[in-house]
Amino acid sequence: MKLITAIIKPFKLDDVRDAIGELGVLGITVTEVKGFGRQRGHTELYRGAEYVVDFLPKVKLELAVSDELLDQALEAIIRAARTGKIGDGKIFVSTLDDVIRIRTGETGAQAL
Amino acid sequence: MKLITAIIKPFKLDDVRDAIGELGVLGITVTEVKGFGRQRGHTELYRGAEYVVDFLPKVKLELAVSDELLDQALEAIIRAARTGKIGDGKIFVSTLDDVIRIRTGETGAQAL
Amino acid sequence: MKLITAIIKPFKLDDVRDAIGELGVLGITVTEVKGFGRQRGHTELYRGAEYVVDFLPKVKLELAVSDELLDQALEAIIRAARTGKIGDGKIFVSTLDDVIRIRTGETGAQAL
Amino acid sequence: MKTRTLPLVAALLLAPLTAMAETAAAVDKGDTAWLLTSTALVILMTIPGLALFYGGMVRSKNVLSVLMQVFLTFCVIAIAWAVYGYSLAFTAGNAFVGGADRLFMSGLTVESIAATFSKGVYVPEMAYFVFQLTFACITPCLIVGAFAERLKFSAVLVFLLFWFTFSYVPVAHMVWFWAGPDAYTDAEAGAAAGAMAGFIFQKGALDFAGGTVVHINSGIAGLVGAIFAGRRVGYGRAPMPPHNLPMVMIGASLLWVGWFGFNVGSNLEANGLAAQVFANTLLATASAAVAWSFAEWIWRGTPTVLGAASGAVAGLVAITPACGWVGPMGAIAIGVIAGLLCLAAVTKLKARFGYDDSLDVFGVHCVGGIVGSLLTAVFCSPSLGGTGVYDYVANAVAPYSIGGQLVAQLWGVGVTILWSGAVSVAGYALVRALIGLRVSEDEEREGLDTRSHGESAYT
Amino acid sequence: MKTRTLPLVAALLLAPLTAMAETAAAVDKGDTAWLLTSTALVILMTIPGLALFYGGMVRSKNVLSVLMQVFLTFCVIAIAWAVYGYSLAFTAGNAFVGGADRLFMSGLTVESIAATFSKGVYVPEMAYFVFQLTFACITPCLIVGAFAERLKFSAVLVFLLFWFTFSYVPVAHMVWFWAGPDAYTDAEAGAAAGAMAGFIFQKGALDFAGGTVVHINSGIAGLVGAIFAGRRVGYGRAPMPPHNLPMVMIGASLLWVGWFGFNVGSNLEANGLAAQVFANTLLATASAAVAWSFAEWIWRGTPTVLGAASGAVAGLVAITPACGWVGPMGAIAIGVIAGLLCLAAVTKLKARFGYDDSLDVFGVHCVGGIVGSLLTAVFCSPSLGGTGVYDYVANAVAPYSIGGQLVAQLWGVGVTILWSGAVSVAGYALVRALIGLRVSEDEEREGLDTRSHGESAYT
Amino acid sequence: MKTRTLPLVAALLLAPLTAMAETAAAVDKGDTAWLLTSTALVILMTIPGLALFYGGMVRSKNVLSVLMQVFLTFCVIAIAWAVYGYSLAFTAGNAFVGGADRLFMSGLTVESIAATFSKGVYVPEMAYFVFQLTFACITPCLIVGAFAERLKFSAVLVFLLFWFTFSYVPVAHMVWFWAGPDAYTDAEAGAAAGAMAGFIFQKGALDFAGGTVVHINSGIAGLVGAIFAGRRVGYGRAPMPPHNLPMVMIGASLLWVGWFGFNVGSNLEANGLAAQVFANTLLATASAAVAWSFAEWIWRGTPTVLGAASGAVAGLVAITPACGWVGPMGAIAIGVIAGLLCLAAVTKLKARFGYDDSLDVFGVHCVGGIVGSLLTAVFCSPSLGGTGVYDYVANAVAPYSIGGQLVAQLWGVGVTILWSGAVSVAGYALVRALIGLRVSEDEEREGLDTRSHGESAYT
Ligand SMILES: Nc1ncnc2c1ncn2[C@@H]1O[C@H](COP(=O)(O)OP(=O)(O)O)[C@@H](O)[C@H]1O
Ligand SMILES: Nc1ncnc2c1ncn2[C@@H]1O[C@H](COP(=O)(O)OP(=O)(O)O)[C@@H](O)[C@H]1O
Ligand SMILES: Nc1ncnc2c1ncn2[C@@H]1O[C@H](COP(=O)(O)OP(=O)(O)O)[C@@H](O)[C@H]1O
Repeated sequence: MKLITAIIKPFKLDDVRDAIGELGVLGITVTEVKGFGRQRGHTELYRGAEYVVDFLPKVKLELAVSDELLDQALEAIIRAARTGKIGDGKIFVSTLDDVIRIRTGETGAQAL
Repeated sequence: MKLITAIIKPFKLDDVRDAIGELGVLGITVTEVKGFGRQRGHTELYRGAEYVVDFLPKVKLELAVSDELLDQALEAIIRAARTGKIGDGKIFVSTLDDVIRIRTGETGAQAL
Repeated sequence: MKLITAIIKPFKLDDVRDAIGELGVLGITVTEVKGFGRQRGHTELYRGAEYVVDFLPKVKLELAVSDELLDQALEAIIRAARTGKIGDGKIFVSTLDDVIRIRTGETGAQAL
Repeated sequence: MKTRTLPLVAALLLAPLTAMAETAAAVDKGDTAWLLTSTALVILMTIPGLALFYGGMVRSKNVLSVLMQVFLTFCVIAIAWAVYGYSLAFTAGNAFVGGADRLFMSGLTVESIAATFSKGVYVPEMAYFVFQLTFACITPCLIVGAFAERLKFSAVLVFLLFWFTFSYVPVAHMVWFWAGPDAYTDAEAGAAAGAMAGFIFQKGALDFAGGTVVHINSGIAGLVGAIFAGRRVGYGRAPMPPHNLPMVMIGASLLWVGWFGFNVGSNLEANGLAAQVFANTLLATASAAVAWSFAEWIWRGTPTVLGAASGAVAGLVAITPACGWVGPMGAIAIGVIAGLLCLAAVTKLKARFGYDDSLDVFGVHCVGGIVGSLLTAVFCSPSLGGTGVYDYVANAVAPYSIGGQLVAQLWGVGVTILWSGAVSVAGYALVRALIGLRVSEDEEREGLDTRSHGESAYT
Repeated sequence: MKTRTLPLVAALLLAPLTAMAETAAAVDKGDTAWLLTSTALVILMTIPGLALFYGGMVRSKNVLSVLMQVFLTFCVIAIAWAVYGYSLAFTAGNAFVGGADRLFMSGLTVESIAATFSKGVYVPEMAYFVFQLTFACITPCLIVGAFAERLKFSAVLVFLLFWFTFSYVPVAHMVWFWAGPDAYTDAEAGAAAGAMAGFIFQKGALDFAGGTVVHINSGIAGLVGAIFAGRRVGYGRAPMPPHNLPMVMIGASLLWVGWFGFNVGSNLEANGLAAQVFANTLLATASAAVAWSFAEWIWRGTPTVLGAASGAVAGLVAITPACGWVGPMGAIAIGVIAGLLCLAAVTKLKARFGYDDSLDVFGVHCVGGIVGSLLTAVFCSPSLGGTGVYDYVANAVAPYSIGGQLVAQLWGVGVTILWSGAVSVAGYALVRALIGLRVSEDEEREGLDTRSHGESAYT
Repeated sequence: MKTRTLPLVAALLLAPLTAMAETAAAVDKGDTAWLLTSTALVILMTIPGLALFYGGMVRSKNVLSVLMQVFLTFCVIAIAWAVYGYSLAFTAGNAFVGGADRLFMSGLTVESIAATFSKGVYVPEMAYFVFQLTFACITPCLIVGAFAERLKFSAVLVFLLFWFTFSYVPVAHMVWFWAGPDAYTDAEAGAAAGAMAGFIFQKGALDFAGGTVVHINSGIAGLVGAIFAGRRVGYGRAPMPPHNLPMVMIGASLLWVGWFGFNVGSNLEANGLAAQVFANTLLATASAAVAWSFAEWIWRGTPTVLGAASGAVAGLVAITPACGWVGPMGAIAIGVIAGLLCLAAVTKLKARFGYDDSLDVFGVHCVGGIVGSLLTAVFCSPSLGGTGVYDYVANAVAPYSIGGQLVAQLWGVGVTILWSGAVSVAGYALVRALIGLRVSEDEEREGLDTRSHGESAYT
């Protein structure tokens, strides 16, 4: 099983969820994060003090998928999240040793 | 060493912390996340507009454990987090190449 | 490629970002988390009720780096984040199977 | 005021509270301006004041439910007050409840006038009506804090309407209804007038702005409610800290500001005594906030914002019955005592008996109200800087006895506790039978906001 | 009021609104105190009241932009009112616009006095000036809600200044400008006085505190703005829930509290009628909040906080034109009807036509204003508990016809809709051509706060 | 006012401020109503107004500490005012401090009356006492902003009580204490009366509502405090943005609304001049908010909410000394100038000298106060639309010289700066020696809320 971690633009969340929903992936975990990258932030001014804010709001999706679904899931995410503009984000893929569903105790692909 | 990532119901956090505390695991990192899964959300209504909220508040625990402690830790988490109702959450297990304690520079199991 | 996950004290974030920026690492993803560890929390009192708050605010950094940069990056983080006091935090290193840049579809080290 | 009997006919001839016969010239626009201002202030005190004070103290998943309970209770009771509450509380009837003269506000016009506490001085009755409306509205809202975070919204509304009808209205009549000063022309007329006043008024109990009617009354209903409702899921195990203390602080501040309308407006006139009521209200509150938070500082190590805010409210509650009868130094003393005793009630008493009065309605309002009501008897004494009690027949301050007054105050406190307690037990039992009191455990865990109201407070 | 012609000379001799000749003794300090209090209340209603009500309803990335639009519009219009607005609205001119007498407040001193609605009773003109200023300031601010979350800040300011000048000022003159009661000494003088009043006033339309001038006027401008601006990016697809409902509730509560200044202050005197206006404002609002949220409860399953708050505002809007003419039971009826109709407008009408009136300025203010204006004709009737219309020549209440008054009200509603609609179309078109209305899609997605104002609301 | 000597006996015979001899009939209830309303407004301005304005500007880990410092300072000073402050400030003594007549409010009853600025017009002294109390309370609270986010709570309380005693009280006496207008029966009596007035009053300095007493006084104490305290850990390197700008905006709005009590209440009467003070306060503030934010827009690219709020406060500060002496167009000019100069102070001056005045108490209050005090001399001139200065002996406006008045104003500004500066240096040094000023670096990093108060603002 693989864990897909995708950092995307917040307003793309619904599109991405729909896209992977179509594949039959039933679970996603979402975290609000701040991203620092090539995309430039903005300047904020509070009375005399000027701050460059280069941490931009991003959304991190984590989804565990079976090895077979991996490519389709990646494709779906890329398709749905891409705007073509800088800051679209990154996807990381790593290997999971195991997955357990707490409710039933099922493990492995069963638990997804 | 293994990294255990558990997505649980927020009100179970204290129980789970106590359960793994008893095993002698000394560190946990907790993130507030939103989960999308089999558990149904609710509908919100703002004047004319109706939204289905299917991202539910969950808590993500990350804890790095030595290989020996893995099974005990998993068991403890499952026991403490289970309500038996849909939405109890998932546990992911993955392998850590290394762990470092910043304060001392210790690495590996020492650093846990 | 490796994924470095560092849990640090919040006020060290800017220092760490600068330190890894100097290495040419161009992306970081930051999450606000709560950490439970050796560092003691504080007690809060609300009228009659007393609560021990032992989850402390921490910041979690995730950065994907090429294998070559790993050591330098770790060193830089440790240097910048260390105060020598308990609670400085942990670094976890794990292996990434793949990295994809959503905007371009590039994969592997290209995508970093 | 002594009470003697008088032929019923004569009693009915006395125009209770409103005296159409008086010329409109007796109405001073300065008084009216202040009374309208006070009315607006009491509203500010309730919405958003009380709503925020309570809303900030609950967990974020329940903040909307508390805001909604306060807001809609205010609205529903306002209408009930116009339809029947005012008439049953503030027209002549018997010693326990008024009559039907003002049902649906009939006969209440822009010309109607109501008595003040000075002979020959009147205010528009419509202003008196709407000022009293705000008291009637805030009192049930206070109770909401006791059973917060676990009751069905429908149960809350139904219970509070029931309680308003059978406890607030009669207690207000018992404590505050009288014939007005102009009825006290001589000893006999005074006795007749006295006889038609409310039961507790006849006992001579003093309650300038609502220590019994508002605070003891609601505080008891809160205690009974906390017991009937049972504890919140996780109470005592899971932390339940206030989700937004700045919101609590805004609420406490607006309560304080609005309370000047509450207490000073109760004087009905914009005169020197009004200013003294203002000063008393300010000084007692400041002292109580200092007392509570310094006591925490000494005993617990840190002075807390919640403590300062709670102390302020405790002081406000305690000075409410006393504010028109005591001097500023008496007000400071009342504030300090109330701050310390309410702190003790909230920490020791609650822990001891284990009821879950979520936001300490009993510990602050009932205890503070009792403390204030009894201390009124002490600091009202001219020997302690108080005003004493005015004898409208003699047109002078009457000889004063602290002990005697204390007995009168105990009548007020005791009757209110029993009456409100009984009505509350009946009310909760009824609602429990009809609708059920609590939401499901699942809903309580998820929070009342999303499930009872279909909304999230913050996104 | 009947309208006959009179030689222009005579008309000019009548001192419109201000009558220096009267002695200062005619000014009661109680009235002045209340008028100043009311003015402060209307400011409270706008900042922070309206700002929070609106700010809480938008997404967190745009809350500062809304606060800023309300705050700076208030400031800019205040200055414009002092420079030319007051003069053009409240001095004698023609039936559509006033004159230049008070440009830059010239001639307006601490001695100047302004008429009330009672013969021989005056208030300091400076107090009248500043009270009316607050009306002039809040009205453009109301419009902000219709095109929230997408317009350029400069476009907002320029449009609102334009609209204030060409719609608010003339409509205020048309509805409210008259010679004051003392001009109505006899039939002929009355006719002369009538002839110099504003156009809608001459038609006999009643608008006690701004149903037409403030609410229909701004509501139409909002609708036109929502259409001109187009829908927000993602409208209908992405959820756009209020980011902070407690903030909405604070805002609604402060609107309510402040509205007592708005409505009751419009009476200009602190008398029995003022108290009745107060009671009406309270009861209509409470009823509308109950009606809206209970309707939601029945039809949608849950009573919402946003619904209760929206209902309260709908009730406030609807009682605004009526508050000085109807009885308390009429006020309750108006509240219930307005609550239900505004709910329908906001859910059905908006969905049907698909315009994106972000915060329902049209659905609440315009619809509520129309409902209130028309129902004024109904419940003003003495047969339904209303006051009827006073005939200052006969010095008595005139015979009343609901049908006749309804026609007058329709004149007020119709003229306001057309006038404000036309000015709005011109204004938005002009601003679109000169500056452009909307921010870039990128900026809209990121949020106006960081890009238009360089700040984040919460950190 | 000229100052000549007079036998001490005669001076003492003049009843300073309070004149029991006058009949109560001289007290108008309209004035009392407005004064009570004003007092409530000044409280609203402090809690929650100022508390929120400051609380929103700090980081979320310190918001409770700021709320607590403001809230408890308010409470402590209120008690100190009742115990000795009022007596030392507002009874006859020497030119620098008052006497012991009113210690513990002795002799201050519901019958006592205090002079206004009109001959023969009085208000209840109790109302005057409590109105002035609110001034005494808010002034130390203002200082809190200068050393926010780093001081020990105990150090804050002790310093502010010290500063209140040795700076606020005497400066208030020096600027505002006089014998009241009725003492100025003829030239000789006028001279005698003048001689018993406060030192700065005798110099002829004008300060209608507290430009010197409140703003310059606290602003200097803030600057000294910022220097004594040293910079916050991370100042200049780590970003320290306001954690909640909507909270800042609520605070600024409530400051504005409450300031009408502050400025207009200072007129003590509800008359035409009161209305003008109201208009001035509104227009200067609006102008300053526009000036500050438009200047930012031009120079920095975006108009900010913090800028608009700061500008509003700068305008409020600057109009405070002037509001009863200038015309509305003068008020607009003062607002624009103050908005721009305070912006410059806050951005340039602070950067230049590198002190860490956390919330710009010096830049806004001291600079704004100086600008306002000096411009009072300019726009008070009848030739520029001002009222000039009234000569109570001649019972007419005196001939006016801008230059002469400017010298008087400089006396007021200069003496206040020196006096408050000296007291502040002594106070901070003392507290540093006794208690220590700053919390530990660890506590500062973690935040004062959890460590000094044992609470978290938001959960
Ligand atoms: N090496 C990295 N490690 C972790 N997160 C990264 C890395 N590079 C980029 N990110 C995340 O991806 C987001 C987008 O990256 P950015 O460089 O701005 O644009 P792009 O994805 O178009 O290259 C960043 O805001 C950050 O959250
Ligand atoms: N494949 C997955 N990848 C990542 N997170 C998942 C996945 N499946 C479930 N989750 C997380 O677990 C939570 C619970 O899952 P859900 O399907 O609702 O119930 P259950 O755990 O009982 O099967 C989800 O809200 C989501 O946060
Ligand atoms: N085994 C672990 N798994 C996950 N997170 C950990 C673990 N141990 C520590 N942490 C994280 O590191 C933080 C610091 O750890 P702590 O024990 O307080 O001090 P130190 O890093 O100095 O040993 C904790 O707050 C927690 O977030």
